[in-house]
Amino acid sequence: MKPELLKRMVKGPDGVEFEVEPMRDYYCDAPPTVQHGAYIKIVEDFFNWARAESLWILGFGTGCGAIEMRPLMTPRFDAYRYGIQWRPTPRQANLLVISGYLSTKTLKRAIRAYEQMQSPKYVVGLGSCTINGGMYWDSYNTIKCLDQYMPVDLYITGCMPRPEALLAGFEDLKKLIRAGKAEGANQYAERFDWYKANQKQVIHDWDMPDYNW
Amino acid sequence: MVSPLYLIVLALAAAFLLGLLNPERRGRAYAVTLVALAGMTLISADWLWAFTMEGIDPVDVYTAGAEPPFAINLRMGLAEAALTLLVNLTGLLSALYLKDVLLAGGRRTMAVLLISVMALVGIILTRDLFNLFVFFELVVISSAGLVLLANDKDGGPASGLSLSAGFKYLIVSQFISAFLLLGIIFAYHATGTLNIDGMANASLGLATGGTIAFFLMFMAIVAELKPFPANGWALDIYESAHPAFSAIFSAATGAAALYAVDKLLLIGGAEWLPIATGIGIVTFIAANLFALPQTHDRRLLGYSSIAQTGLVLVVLGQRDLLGDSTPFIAFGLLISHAVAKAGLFWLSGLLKNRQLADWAALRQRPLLVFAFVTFTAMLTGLPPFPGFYAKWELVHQLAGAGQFTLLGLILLGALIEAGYLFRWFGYLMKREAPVETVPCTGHKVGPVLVAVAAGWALAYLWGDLAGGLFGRDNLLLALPLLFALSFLLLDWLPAWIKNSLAIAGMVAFFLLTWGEYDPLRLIFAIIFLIGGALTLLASYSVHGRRIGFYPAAMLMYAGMVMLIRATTSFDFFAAWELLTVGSYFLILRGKHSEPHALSYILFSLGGAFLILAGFALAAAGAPQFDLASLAQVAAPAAPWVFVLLAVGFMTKTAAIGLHIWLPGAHAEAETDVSPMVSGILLKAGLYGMMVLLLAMGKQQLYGVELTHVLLWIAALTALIGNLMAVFQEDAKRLLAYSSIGQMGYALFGLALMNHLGWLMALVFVINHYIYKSMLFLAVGGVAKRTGTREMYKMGGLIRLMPLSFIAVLIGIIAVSGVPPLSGFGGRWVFYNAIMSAEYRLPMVVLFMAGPIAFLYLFRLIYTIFLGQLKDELRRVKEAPFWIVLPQMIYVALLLVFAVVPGLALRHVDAYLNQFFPEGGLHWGGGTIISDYGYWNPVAIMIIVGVIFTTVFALLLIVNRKAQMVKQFNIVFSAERPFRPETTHYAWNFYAPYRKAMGFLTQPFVTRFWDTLADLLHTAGDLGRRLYDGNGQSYGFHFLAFVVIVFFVGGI
Amino acid sequence: MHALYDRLKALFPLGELTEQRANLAFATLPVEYLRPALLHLRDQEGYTHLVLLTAVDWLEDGQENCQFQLTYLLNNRAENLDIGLRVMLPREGTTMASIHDLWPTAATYQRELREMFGIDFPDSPGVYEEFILEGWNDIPPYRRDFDTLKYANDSYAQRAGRETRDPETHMKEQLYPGKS
Amino acid sequence: MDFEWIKIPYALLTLFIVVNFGMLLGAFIQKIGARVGRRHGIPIWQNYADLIKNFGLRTSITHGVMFYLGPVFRLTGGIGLLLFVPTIYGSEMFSNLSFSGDLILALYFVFFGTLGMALGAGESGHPHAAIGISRGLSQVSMAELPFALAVFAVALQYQTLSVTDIVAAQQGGIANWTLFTNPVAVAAAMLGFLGSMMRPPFDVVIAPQEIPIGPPTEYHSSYLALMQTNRAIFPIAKIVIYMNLFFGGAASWPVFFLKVFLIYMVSVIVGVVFPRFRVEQSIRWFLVWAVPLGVLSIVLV
Repeated sequence: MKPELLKRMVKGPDGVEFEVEPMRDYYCDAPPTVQHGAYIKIVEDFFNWARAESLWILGFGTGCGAIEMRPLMTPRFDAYRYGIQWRPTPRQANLLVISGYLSTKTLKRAIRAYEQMQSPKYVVGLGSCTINGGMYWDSYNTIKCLDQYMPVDLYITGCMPRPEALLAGFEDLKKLIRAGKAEGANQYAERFDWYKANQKQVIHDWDMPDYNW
Repeated sequence: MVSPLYLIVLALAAAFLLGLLNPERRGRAYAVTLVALAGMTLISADWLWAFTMEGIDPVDVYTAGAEPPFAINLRMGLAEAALTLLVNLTGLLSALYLKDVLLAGGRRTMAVLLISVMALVGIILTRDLFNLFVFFELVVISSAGLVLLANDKDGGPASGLSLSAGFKYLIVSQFISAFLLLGIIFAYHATGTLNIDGMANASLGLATGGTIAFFLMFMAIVAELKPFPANGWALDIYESAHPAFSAIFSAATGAAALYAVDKLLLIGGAEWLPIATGIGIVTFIAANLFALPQTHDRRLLGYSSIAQTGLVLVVLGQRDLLGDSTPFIAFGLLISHAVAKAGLFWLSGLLKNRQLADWAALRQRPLLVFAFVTFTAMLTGLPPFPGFYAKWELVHQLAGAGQFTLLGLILLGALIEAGYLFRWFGYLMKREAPVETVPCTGHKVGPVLVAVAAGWALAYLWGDLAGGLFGRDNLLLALPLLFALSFLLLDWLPAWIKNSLAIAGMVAFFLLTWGEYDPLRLIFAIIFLIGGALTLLASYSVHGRRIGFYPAAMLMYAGMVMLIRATTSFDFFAAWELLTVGSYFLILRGKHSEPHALSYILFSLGGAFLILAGFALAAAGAPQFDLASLAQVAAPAAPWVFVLLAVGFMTKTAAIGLHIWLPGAHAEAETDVSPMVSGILLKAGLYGMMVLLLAMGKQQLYGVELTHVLLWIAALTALIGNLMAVFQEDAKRLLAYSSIGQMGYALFGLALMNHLGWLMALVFVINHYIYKSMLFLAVGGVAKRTGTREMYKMGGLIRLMPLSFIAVLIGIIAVSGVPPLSGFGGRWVFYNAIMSAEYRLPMVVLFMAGPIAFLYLFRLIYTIFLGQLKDELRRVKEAPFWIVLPQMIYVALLLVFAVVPGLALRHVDAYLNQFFPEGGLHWGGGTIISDYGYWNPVAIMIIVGVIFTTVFALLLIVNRKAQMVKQFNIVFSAERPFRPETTHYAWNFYAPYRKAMGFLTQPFVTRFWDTLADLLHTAGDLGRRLYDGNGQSYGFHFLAFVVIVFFVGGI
Repeated sequence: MHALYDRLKALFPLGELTEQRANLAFATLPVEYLRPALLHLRDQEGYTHLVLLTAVDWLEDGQENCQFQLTYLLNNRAENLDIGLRVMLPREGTTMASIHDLWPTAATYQRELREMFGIDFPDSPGVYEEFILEGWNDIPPYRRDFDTLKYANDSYAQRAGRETRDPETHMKEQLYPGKS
Repeated sequence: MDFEWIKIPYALLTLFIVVNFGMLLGAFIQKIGARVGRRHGIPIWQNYADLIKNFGLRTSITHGVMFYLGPVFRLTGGIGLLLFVPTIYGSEMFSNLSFSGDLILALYFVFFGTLGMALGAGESGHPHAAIGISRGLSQVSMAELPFALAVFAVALQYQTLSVTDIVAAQQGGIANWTLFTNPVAVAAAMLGFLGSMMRPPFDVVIAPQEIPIGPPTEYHSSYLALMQTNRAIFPIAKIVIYMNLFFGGAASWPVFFLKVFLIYMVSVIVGVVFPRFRVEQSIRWFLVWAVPLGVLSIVLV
């Protein structure tokens, strides 16, 4: 545990000492819950259509695959025409693209970013490394199997997959969303303990609350 | 009637009697001395009673039973009676004070004291020149003896310092005696008489050698007044002698010598008056200047004594101009000086150490602090003491006669004097007090208290006299002032009782008088009285007795009430001074407010002197005038009157250039004082401006429209005030600078000189009172809880102090002028007002200032209440109930004023029609219509409310399940925040803005005033080096003085 | 390069010169001469820039007690010359004197070396803080005795069904089927 | 000029039209930008999808009361601003709620939403939010100045503060527009306009690469949806003021749509040409170029 997260005694302006426990006082400790869709199916379908047509990707390049996302914004591929945009903050993004290999150190950040996104939210694994470690299959610090740690809706294979493959993947994701099958966030909430156990198994210096709101 | 001769006889007899007594029976000798002095005091008092109450004529006593040329005659008149009473009383009290010394020194010391007092009485009574000389010699010898015999070591052997001082005194006295004797010989030769009246009749000046004879005599007697630069010896005496003796030396000797000069001037006639004036004013200025860098208390008092004597000499020198009022003025100044100086010297005897800062020890004794305050007020000529009346009269007469240079110099000197006296008072109140206690023996404190009582009695007497002379009511009988002073007597009560009394008193006074005000004044009356009472609610949060708070606060409120009730210039000015002094004491109460309170009182007094000069100029010789008749001031003087008064009032509204006192004063004041001095006190200056502008309207000076200049000043004030506020880290300082900006707006409205401009100023007056009081209270409450005023050390307090947050939120919305709160009313009126303004360019500056307010307002609320909560502040509680309660009332008031501004403004709008018939508002239903636009506050409030509620409801429905998170649950580029301190973006919040606009916030004004103060100090310090402590150089100074007067005076 | 080597040789007991390129050469010297040699190069010879400080684990070489090789690569900007000074250190309980006072950037390299090889540089600022790894709980991963495959298999869930092929044979198979 | 109940449905109608127009206009302008870059750009209905999606998100968090209320303030500010100004000249139906105040009300109500939003973003506790607000307020303090001066000049020119009267004075031909009768004021105002539209070169407030979108960093889900709605209304409400003051107002909806579009395009064209200014640079730019024009305009009137 980092020193700034340890319990400490502080003295208030009135001279009274009291304890501050950062993990309790500074972070919300509520677990995630399963969120149901709208009561009426047609409304939920409508929302799913909107969700599919408005994919906001978190601008977080976790590995080498990030370089393949950039061309999507250019005139050649122009992902915007498919309702895909990049957002700089996880709060406003719905889609986390794990672009390539994911070191354990980055995994911690990726988990944090994923948890800070609002549901429904989607994860796309990009390239072989996210699937089985790829060329890093024997590396001491990259994870081999992304879906152990967060619910992946879709993998796009290749090392690296080209932008066209990404576009195709996103189109497939849209189909999943429209069909109401992209419920990764709920899956994460349901199997929260399992995911956490997996995460904590590889992240040895766990220095954050279990769920990052 | 006992013959005045007995005054001398009694002293002589007692002195002889002492010689006969057994030297060991010291107690008995002391009793004889006291009886003799008491007897002399009684005789003088008896005479004074007879002159004042029974109105008898002056009496001449012929010693040898023959008429003057052949014998010595003594005269007892009103002046003599008063002066001998002063001398004898000082002697008696000093003798009491000197009890230990006299008992230790034995009968010889007592005899010398008696002789000294007797000689002073003789100087006053005698009408014979040679006799005068003899008495002077006696004074010199006895004084030197006293200096040697009675030093501050309580009866021990004379210290080296006082020994050398006494010796130097003797050296210089020989010069003086030689001059006097030579002069008398020549004069006798020229006129054949030694009698003063005889010589006056014989027109000495016309006789051969008469001029030189008089010159020699005059120089000698004037030298006894310790004029600059021939006064080094006197300072050494003040510094080293026993304080009780210094009291005599300053109060009694000074008075006697002045009277001697007065008598001598009878001989010299009118042609010598300018010389006396010149010597006097140079001495007054120089001595005050030299006193400025002093740190030794008695030496400072010495300088001050010399200065005061110089001032009286100026008055004597202007007797041809002042005429019948000379005694009133001269005595007013002299008596103030004598009583205060004697009192201060006696006080200094109670303290062990001689540095000014050591006087902090007095703080343990509130009564002695009160004594100090009384004496300081007497010396600086504050109401209701005699010096105030005298100064008023003097300035009016001088201005009436066109003596502007002299007037300016007198006021300058007085300001410097106030500077060092108040600085001293600041030390007394604020410096670290030594551990030792102040010994409070009865015989030492007694005289001090008598002096205090005398001071207040004289205040009453002079009020009465002035009332008789000029048909005024006695200031001391004014109800508000009496109410304020009564808190001095009630100061032993617990604070909450006094607070209730104060609130009840203010509300009651308002209820009694509210029918008497016109709508304009009514607004101010409500703010001062009801608003003041409201602010006082916050004072319930302070426990204990809170000594000194209520007299000061009530004095300020009394002054403000008297200000709006004043109809004559005199009442107005007196009220102005009272509120200034009261607020000064209030401001000084803050923990670190010493320098700020000092700069406040200096700027305020400087401003007050300008107002005084302005009134004097406008009065054109009359003792006072109706404020309304300011309008009739004739052309050449009028613009100058305008300038003087306007600058004077602007020191209170803190217009740019005169604003540097405000931030510190407001920020360092106590929590409940800040709203008083910001929300309420500033309005006094605006009220002054209103009175001035209503009466005088537009004035032109050298073809420049003065209201146009005001517009620029006001606009720049608004800009700089706002801009400075942006860069403050200290929340209260931020608010203080914001006040400067807001006052700029109000002043701008007034200077527009049209109907809506004035209405806008009033809207600002009301709004600023409400929201600035509220904000200061809220921020003060937060500062109280968090123990800091630095905003960046706070943060995230919204959940812990929700009510304070609401107050600040409402406050900043109102200040920024965003609809639907009341600030918008001000902006709307402003835009309508400038539509018909004659000048457009100043608006540019004001427009620039407007949006800047958003910067500091957001910073205020964000850095305190939003953002990240710090470790140490996690358990902070909401501000105390009594601080929150008035805030909530203010919130309600703001909302009410926002929805129905007509409640307050309608009547004022109608009232303004008589001054500005054009451009009034039309109040139709909810809509307010001007010539250019319209505005419906009710509709705005409802529409905004409905939209807000609807949107809010929508959000609530959609977002009902929102998860409440804690402060570190933020997206942090996928990292986590380190600590709240590193996550709260607050310090130097507007760094990029500083890059762009910071050049405008260079402290030019502060630098200017600092340089000025430095210059004065340096000048004083350089001049002081004249006094090198060498007896020879003192002798040389005297000769130089004579030569200078000889050539400069053109004799 | 040889001139420099000769000058240095006169002062320090240098090993033989390995010339990589015309302007890049390496030489080994005993640990105790490293600091004076670096100082000399920096102050007298104009090698003012520390290009890198890195380590090689010569575990497989089997030299007794002398299995970490540190390379201090210096650059002479004016003449475009690089020289690498090498020292050999024992593998167990390795400590080395810090040179962060000569080049402040060295502190960063040393932090990395401590984390990845376990070479200790006492006194180097922040040397015990985590640098790249977070919460590492095994022997330093760049040491040759660290079995990365075993570690990966122990720590991470491997996806079942993964096949490993030799790239060369696999590509031949793919591109020229049946010809191998 | 008094309240009647019928004004409420009329106002809602205006609101409806403007919201939709704003959504489409926003997308259309983005599309233009894309075409300049030879892209297809977003579908024209993209903003609707985004809005519905944000309303349809299932979770949200809140940092506190002010955070919750921030977007409410924001949207209230936008709707209020729109409704306080008459939209269509000469139409009683679309004069909205302008009976409650004149031009000054509109000018100051602009800040209502900004202030509330700043407070909400402030409570999120995110330093980027505070930095963004610090930049935004700094910049706006100078960008508003030329506009305020121009407004003053125009008010002086027509001797009224009523928007309707100002528009009325510009009727009867294009030559009567303030644009031609007082070009200096219009120039000053349009320079100020650039500064208030949050487009390059004056978009350092939200600087996406540097302080991820600044103030709204923490906003999401329905909060963001409210802000998007405001994003559709607010620029148009602001442009309506410009249109009424300087460009002769609009007497019918087609004219309205055209003029709003053209005025909007001014900032778009400038935006695609110029790179981003730092705060102090933009303040200096306004001080040197726009403010003197504003001063000149009030001197000349």
